Amino acid sequence: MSDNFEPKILGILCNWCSYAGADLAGTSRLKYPANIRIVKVMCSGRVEPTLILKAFQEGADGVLISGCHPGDCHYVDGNIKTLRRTPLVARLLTQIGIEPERFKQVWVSASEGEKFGKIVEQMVEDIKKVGPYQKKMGDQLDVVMHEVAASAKEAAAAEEKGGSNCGS
Amino acid sequence: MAPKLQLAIYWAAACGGCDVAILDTDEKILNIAEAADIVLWPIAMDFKYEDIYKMEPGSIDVCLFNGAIRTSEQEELAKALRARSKFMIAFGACAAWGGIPSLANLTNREGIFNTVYKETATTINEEDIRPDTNYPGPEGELHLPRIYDRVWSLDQVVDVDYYVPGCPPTPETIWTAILAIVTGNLPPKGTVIGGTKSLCDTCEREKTEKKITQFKRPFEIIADPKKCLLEQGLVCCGPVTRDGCGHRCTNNNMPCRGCYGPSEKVSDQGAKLLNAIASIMDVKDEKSAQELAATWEDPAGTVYRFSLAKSLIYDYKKGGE
Amino acid sequence: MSDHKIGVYVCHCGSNINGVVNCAKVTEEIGKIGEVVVAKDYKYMCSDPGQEMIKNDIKEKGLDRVVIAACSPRMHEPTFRRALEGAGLNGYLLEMANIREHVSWVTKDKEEATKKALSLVKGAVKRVKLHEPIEEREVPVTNTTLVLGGGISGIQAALQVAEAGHKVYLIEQKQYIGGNMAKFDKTFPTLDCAACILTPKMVDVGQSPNIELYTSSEVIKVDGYVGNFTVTVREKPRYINHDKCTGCGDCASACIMKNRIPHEFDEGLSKRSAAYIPFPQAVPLKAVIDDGNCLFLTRKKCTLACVKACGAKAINFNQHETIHEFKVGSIILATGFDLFDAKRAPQYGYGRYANVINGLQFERMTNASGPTSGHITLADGTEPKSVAVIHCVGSRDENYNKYCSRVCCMSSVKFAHLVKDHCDAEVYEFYIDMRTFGKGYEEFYNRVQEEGVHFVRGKGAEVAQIDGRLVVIAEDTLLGQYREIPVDMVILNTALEPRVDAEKVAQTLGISRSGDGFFMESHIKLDPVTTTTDGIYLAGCCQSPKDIPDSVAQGSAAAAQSLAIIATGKVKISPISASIDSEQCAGCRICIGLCTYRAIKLNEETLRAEINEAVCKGCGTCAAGCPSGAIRVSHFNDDQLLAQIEGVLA
Amino acid sequence: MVAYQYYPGCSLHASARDYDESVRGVLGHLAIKLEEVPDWNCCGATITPSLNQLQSQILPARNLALAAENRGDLVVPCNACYMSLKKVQHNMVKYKEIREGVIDIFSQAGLSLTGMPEVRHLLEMIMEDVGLAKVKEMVTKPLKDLKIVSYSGCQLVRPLGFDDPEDPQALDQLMEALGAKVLPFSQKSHCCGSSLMTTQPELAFKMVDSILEEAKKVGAEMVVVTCPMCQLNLDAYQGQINNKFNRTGQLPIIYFTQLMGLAMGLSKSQLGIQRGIVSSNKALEKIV
Amino acid sequence: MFKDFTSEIMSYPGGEKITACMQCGTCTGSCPTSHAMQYTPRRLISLIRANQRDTVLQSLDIWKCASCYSCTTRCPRGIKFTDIMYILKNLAWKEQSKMENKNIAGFYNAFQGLIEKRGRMNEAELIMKYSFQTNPVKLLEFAPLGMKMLLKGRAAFSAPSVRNQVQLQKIMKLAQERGGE
Repeated sequence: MSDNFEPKILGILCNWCSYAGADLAGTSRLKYPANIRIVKVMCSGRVEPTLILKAFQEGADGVLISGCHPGDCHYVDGNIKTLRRTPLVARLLTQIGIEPERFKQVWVSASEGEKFGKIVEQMVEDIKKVGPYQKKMGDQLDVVMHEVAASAKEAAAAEEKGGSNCGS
Repeated sequence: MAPKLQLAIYWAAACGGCDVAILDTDEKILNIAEAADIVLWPIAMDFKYEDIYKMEPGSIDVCLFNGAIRTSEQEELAKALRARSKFMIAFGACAAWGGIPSLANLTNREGIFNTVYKETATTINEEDIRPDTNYPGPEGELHLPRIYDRVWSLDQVVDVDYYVPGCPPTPETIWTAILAIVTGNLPPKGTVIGGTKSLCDTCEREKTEKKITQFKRPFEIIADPKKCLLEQGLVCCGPVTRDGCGHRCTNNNMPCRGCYGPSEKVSDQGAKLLNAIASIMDVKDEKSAQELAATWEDPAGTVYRFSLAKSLIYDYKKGGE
Repeated sequence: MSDHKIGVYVCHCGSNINGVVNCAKVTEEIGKIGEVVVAKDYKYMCSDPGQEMIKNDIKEKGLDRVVIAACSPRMHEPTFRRALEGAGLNGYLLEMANIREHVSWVTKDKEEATKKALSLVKGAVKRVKLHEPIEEREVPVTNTTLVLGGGISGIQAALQVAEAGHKVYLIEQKQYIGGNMAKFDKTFPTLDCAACILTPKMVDVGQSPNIELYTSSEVIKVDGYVGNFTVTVREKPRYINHDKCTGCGDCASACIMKNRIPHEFDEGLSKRSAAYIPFPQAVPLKAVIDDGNCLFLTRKKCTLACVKACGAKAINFNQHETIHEFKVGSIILATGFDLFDAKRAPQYGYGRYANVINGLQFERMTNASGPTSGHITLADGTEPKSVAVIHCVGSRDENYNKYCSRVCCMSSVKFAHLVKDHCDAEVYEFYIDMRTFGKGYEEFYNRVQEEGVHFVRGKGAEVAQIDGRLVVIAEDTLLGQYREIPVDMVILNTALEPRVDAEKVAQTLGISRSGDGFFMESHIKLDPVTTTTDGIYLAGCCQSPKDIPDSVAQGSAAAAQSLAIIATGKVKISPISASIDSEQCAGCRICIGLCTYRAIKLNEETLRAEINEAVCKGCGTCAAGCPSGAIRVSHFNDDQLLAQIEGVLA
Repeated sequence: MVAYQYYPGCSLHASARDYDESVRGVLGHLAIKLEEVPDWNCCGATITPSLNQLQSQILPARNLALAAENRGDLVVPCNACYMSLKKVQHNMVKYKEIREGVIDIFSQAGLSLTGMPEVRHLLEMIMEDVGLAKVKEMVTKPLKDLKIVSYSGCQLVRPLGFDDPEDPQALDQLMEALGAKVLPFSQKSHCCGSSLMTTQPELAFKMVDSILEEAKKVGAEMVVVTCPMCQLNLDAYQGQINNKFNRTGQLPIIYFTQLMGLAMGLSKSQLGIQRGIVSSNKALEKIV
Repeated sequence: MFKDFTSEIMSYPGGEKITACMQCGTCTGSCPTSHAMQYTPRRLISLIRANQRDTVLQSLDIWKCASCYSCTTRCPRGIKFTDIMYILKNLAWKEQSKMENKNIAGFYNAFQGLIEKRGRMNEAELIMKYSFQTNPVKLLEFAPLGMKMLLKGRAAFSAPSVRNQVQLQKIMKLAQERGGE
């Protein structure tokens, strides 16, 4: 793993608890790695796998979802839906080839600034062990083959030679 | 008489089911034959590559392209036919979303070769011989298509005009497509021939309260034909799948498997379905959520059975950003 | 889609942001993005000139979208929304990038911080393009208020709202109001007698036409939102008919359980009967029957001496709990504190040695209507010759509560004075720091010093019993010597802790608690009385330990907040809510079970789900669960979030 | 037959032979097999930590390395050994410097720390695994109205002990289960002076004196201990202490396992009761 | 090599929280031998923080710690003062050439000598070695107790030792060198 690899992590935080917790880490001037980019949602129940897969499609190396502790949800039980979804979402991601270290769902309350900083630190460390996320675009050879056969001109040239070689 | 429709039908990483489906239009096949000249149909008529390369650009009116893109040959043919067809139609789930072949994206070329040429018990392959793109045969240098690292859907390789969903598409869907082309009143580009809503809209099964206490596989229970299958613990892809198939499966007491692809507003069929089903699991704490989730045998395989290639993390243009 | 005209403003926030994030560079980079027509950085965006700059740009340059990279939206989003509206632009066409709390304050490396800030602003720009104007939703405000907790701050809040002419429901868990203050004898620094200053207020509560007092009651459910709460309250039976009972106390003297049940009000120093009057100045001054100890209620066999003794025939054993539902505009939490149980620190001998008591027990002892009618006595009835007061028992301590309970220093000095006053004993006070923070407090401390109290600067480490005498072991840190000081009585000034049911109350009301377990305010410095849930306010020790003046001040402040929304008659509520596109909804009913507010119903004719946008709170859980993608949440729909994700990862 | 790994510690082979005898007697009676850790070494108690921190971690760590993997928990009868073994496990998790130091040194001496057993004091094992119900069941001769105070000592409960550091309850409950009358005692977990008794006796005498005086004052006939160091300090110097502080009367200091043995019908000699310096015969007349 | 005595103490496991001390004196109040100390535990911390290294390391008080962990348990700031006392003794033992109190030095040398060689301890042998190292008359003081222990069978004269002395001596030497840097 190249040692200066700095993972890009998307954090989706619920407004009432985790976003406020991250704010508290700020007001307490706690330092934690700058790898995480935070997006706010009103409740962790608003998060769905489409947002997570989009993050990986855009090249994120990890996604962190954080909501209120069960029982503290501002919308009574929005986070209970998150709690139901997480095991299945985690399994889906693993099945489609995303290492477990790249996805974490945690509970951070508005008073747990320090805990939030530690979670980010730990996640950056774990992802560094696993390395950068490889976009699922097939290996380079596939791309080369594509250029070779791509241009219509190319196909036409094959025609003059009276027969194509269908493949390099 | 108006010049006959020049119709090409090609099959890439496919099972031939779509071609057979075209015959399923029974007597309507005659109308098709009457309305169109089939200029290319590898399953039915022999052809050589030169025959395709001789065709003038645009000489094919409609190309019904079924099957996903797995090898370089399939990519080349897709590009060649695209260059020569006015309308390119992704015919069937494989061409449209990668279909069942794209489940191979759960692994890669090396994984597949290891399984096929090394690990299976009956394989003896000391020199670890693997397929390669050229082979110095007695007749001279032989070229074989390269097997790509992943499976692509048709629209990830070439520009596609219409999509005919289904595995295979039903005769009605095929006939609707052909009619639209023949009569010339074509829907806007990119339309998926079928309904816009999910199957639940037209499903007569009785719906009460969506709550899952246990995941079941189709062979584990005899479902009550009157009641919603999802409410009986069967993973039915109906809520996220576009209608238009005439409920072939649910009318035969089997849960929908999603072959008509995502409904209009859904960008990632698997992700949406998984989240919907997980949300109605009847659990309140983390431990029981884990336990219940574990009873669902193969989430990815079920929710992405026909559309893994179009899952967001695979949805790229081949070779492009 | 026609191009947008986006204005991006990067705030320095003095040096808070610009000290770490290179605001100029971020501004320059973001200016290069298409559709960004204005990109400026400025020292204080939230200041008037800052806001003026935005307004002018909107007017002159025709901006239709604004991104402000500054502090947390939880801090100044309302401010900047008002600025946009001031310039005629809908307040929701704004997106804030949090580059202070989430970037500059938490990142050391400047280069990394600038890179992170830039990506957050890019995300904000991509998101703001997809923002749609949203009209603030205004709802009428019910002009009633619910005050939970009848201690001094609850009483103050209730009286103030009532005197302004509005109805108050005062809900008190115990059988009487007055809270912990009712137990005190004197108060510092003026040595006013607690009863003299509290009783009139309690009587006012009892007699106020606008206050409905419910004792022995607790809130079990809260629905609705600011201006339109529905609060369900369970009132436990008192088995006494309030209208008939005259508060004469005959039932108490007749009861066969007389002097057998430890009296909570006297902190266990006296015994009472099952039917009893809490204390002489109690409001309501009515008897109550303790269903935990009354023989008739527990084992159905008793001579019912109380019924015979009650002239007013007020006792009614088949009273049962009643459930009330109140429609209120706002809720004021004033639930007070519990004392730290000194048994959790066995080294102080509380509960093992007779004459080791806590602060409230001493208060009861010095109270004229208390168990010892004001005499400070040892267990054997004699007067102590020497008394020790130990500060910080359970406070400022990693093993128990890290925080300082603020009031114990002054109450300890008061105890010392009272001991000197009542029985002229030697008094030793063991303290770490003497915190005399209030008006007149230092002067009071000075006066008590001159009364000859020994102030030992060193925390009491242990209370032992040597040769039958209590000994306080501590280090006199100013002497640097280990000392063992024999005394007759030890008063432990224990920490003020959150109520034992604080977690349940917080969850019932949907508010969060800070690390120390007290209810969490919106902002610890600028907004200590409101919570992040609009319409729910805090007052007194339930927010953190404080003395009576501060509790009263917060009671008034909370009352002012309630009166403010009552006065305006309407209040803006979060306009964010979900809506269903019936064209796309297939009636699969998955969303219906997901809404805890039951805002989604199935339309029987169309067999489509429909959302009642007035009830919907905008959490978005249904949108994430809808398999057809038919549900859209305003301001948090898929396109906006996906765009922001794309932007922050670019 | 339940088996535990057993770390006796140096004193149980010499000055605390009676403790060793009573431990083997009682546990044998309870059908519990003890497998002594092969080639165990001294834990360094409070002496080695005063001289070299790393050495003070090496000594107990070697015993943990020698203890077999998954052969059951490691039971320790002496408070000081129990604390040093638990402390090294705790330190190796908490402090990287110690973890690496010990592992590096052990690698050069063929010792490996994978699969360390859980360290438990003998009293902890009896209370949690055997349980009070089983103990009551095995009592044939209850110690009727034998008035005792229970002295857990300091390192059993601090800093990582299994009971309340200020007011431990386990020993009280066990003695009540045996039928003894447990008197209130505030110095249950005060210190007996340990090695100060040898180097600076005047300090240790004062500590032992305040413990014995409170025991006498509350009317105890015996002091029950769980550690050989405490037993020796309380038992062996009562004469000198009485002279120094002109006190009268002496109190027998007895191991909790000895009283358990008596209550379960074992003989005094089996339990080494006569080895106590201050004789306990008079106090035990009522029982045996 | 350390900025000051405080950061030196903080560099050792157990010393990390010393700067949190608010000088409340609970440690002294909880310490069973602080009555006999010129520099009470609290005062030692303030001396450390005042950088008076020699005063601390040469004081006899650090050797009066019975290691009962009462100060560690009760410290409101969570400072592990017992571990700090051990650190101070380690430094004093390593650096102080002469130690006024013969008793203490003699006892620790005797104990350490036996442990480093044979890995196990026999009290009787320890007392004898300790007496020879300090002053033989001590043997007479211990004699009565020794006799009683002998009569009660609580004194063994075997020289107990671990079997694998080589291994033990090696690891103790390695620890000595490693600890010594």
